[in-house]
Amino acid sequence: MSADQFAQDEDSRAARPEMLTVSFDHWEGPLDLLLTLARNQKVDLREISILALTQQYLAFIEGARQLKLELAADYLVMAAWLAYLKSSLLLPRAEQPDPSPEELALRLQLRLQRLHAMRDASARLMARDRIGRDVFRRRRPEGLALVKKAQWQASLYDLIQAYGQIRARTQPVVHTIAVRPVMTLDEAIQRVGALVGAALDWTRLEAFLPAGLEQPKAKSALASSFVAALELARQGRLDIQQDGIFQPIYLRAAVPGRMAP
Amino acid sequence: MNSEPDDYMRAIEAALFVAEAPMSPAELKLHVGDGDMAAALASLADAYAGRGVNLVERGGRWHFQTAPDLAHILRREKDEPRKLSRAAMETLAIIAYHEPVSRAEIEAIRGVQVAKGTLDVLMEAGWVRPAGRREVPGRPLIYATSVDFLSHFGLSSRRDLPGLEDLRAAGLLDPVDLALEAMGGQSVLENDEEEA
Amino acid sequence: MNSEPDDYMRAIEAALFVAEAPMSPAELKLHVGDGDMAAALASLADAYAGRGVNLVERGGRWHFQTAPDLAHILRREKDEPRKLSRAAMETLAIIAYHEPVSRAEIEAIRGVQVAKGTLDVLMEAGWVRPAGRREVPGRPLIYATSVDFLSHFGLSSRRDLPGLEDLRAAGLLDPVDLALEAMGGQSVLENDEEEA
Repeated sequence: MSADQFAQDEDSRAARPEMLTVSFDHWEGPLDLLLTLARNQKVDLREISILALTQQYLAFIEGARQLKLELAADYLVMAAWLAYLKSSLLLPRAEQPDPSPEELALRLQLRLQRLHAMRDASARLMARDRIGRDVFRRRRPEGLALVKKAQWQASLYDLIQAYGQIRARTQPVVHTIAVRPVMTLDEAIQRVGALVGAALDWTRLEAFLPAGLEQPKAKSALASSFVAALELARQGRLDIQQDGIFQPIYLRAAVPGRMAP
Repeated sequence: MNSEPDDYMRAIEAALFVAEAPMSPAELKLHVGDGDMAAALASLADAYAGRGVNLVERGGRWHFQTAPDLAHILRREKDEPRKLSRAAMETLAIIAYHEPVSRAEIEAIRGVQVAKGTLDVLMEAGWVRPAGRREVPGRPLIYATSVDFLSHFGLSSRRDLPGLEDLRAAGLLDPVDLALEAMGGQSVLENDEEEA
Repeated sequence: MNSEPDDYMRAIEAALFVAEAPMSPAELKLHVGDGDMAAALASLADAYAGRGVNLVERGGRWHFQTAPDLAHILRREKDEPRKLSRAAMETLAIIAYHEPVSRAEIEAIRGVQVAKGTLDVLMEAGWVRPAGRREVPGRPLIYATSVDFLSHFGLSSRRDLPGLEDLRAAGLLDPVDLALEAMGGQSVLENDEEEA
């Protein structure tokens, strides 16, 4: 089947190249996009120029990038691969790696032919006289009695679907909250509250942390201790000082009558 | 039915064939448009006379029906093809995937009690058979699937049943996190009243 | 429909008329007894050819249906069969033309993963069924079409798939690797050189 014939029963986007720049939602992956581009060459897919196709694809991807369209990774992977293929095809023969770029190009061509053939077959299949759309059976047949006893009906699909549902249903839905190594706020308030009494001069916040903690507990202890310090400051039990953003934070016990700097 | 029917007659024939109830000429006209309805119906009725299916008029409405003398062939029984209940389907699935299993094991997997009639239905259908007893206290009866089961479901062996991976891939296992699978089935003992 | 049907034919005609699903000759025999079933069915199909209702065979089973050219008269809004996504249509075509085929093989042709739910939709429609496993590492499940698929798309058998022979002759149903081998690895890309 020639590309021309196919264009007739395919939607119009294949015939209008400018549509290609609109949206990537049209394509089911890079192979699909390549096939659309290939059809625009308006030749039999067996005669398609893979080199020309590669250039078109790369130009297209480049255009999409300039429009700042989000490109799914597989489109970019294909672009990288095609760029490689293109440069290999242009290399002098002696320097060609194995498998040869010609074979890689031929493979791509064969894949496109196969996808095209199935797309075409699918369209022809869907266009057949389908029951319920083009031809009709009796809507209310009286029915025949086949056997005297109940005939139990179930399909393999029913069976595996039932099993899937049991498995899905009977998994106990247990939400386990992982016990993470944290220092609670209460702990921190107690600890900082107790220690700050001993620190009459400005002391760095980090000095109030228990020694030898590992991550991630150390981070939790730091965070909790900072919040504890804010709380204790609010209660008037200590003062906080910081010289600037990201500078060390200092604490000291609040002395009644002494104002924080 | 000696003359080739024209398209108008063919349209009437098809419309009456798919109709859910007998149709009056006025109703038919809505489908097939204008034409000599009376003549077409008479000609159709004539064509079908003497066949296994006849076109008849009752109280101004037309319909196809089987010839009266063939009633003995088509006699309808009270019994009809029946769909397995959800409970039976699940029980069958568990037996197929886990055989041989005892009733208690089926209940443990399903998370619901298995009503008495469920296994009976499956055995009556010929898909499940008793497969001896388990040599544990109480010696419970265990169940397995039959050869009829395989042939009904078009399987050459139980190994052809899709595995969990396949079920998942087909989207049949969706709502649950299977990482928890190893934790085992916890029972939600509701009763299967619908199947009793 | 020129000859008067005999009682055996009339019985088959009536049975098929009331049947709820397409019937195989073996099923018919349960109702109408012994006789030259093949000849009777052929003769009946012949009698109904050209009428508004036709007798057709699909995958070894027979049923009456309306003639395709009358679709516009009979179609109702609610009859519209489910709309398949493009992915589902292509997957169905690939299964039909390549069956039995594994998910990985479908993906190799389409160049994208088979989305969850695609095969599910086709199986739920009753057109696709699991057809065992391929005896290769991993034992992947393989899929094939069903008799209902043939009925729905008006195919007597898979041989009637549109263009099947041409595709096969052109090697388009062979995997790429096989096709490459058949070509002896020889390049057909000379035309690229001029354009480069």
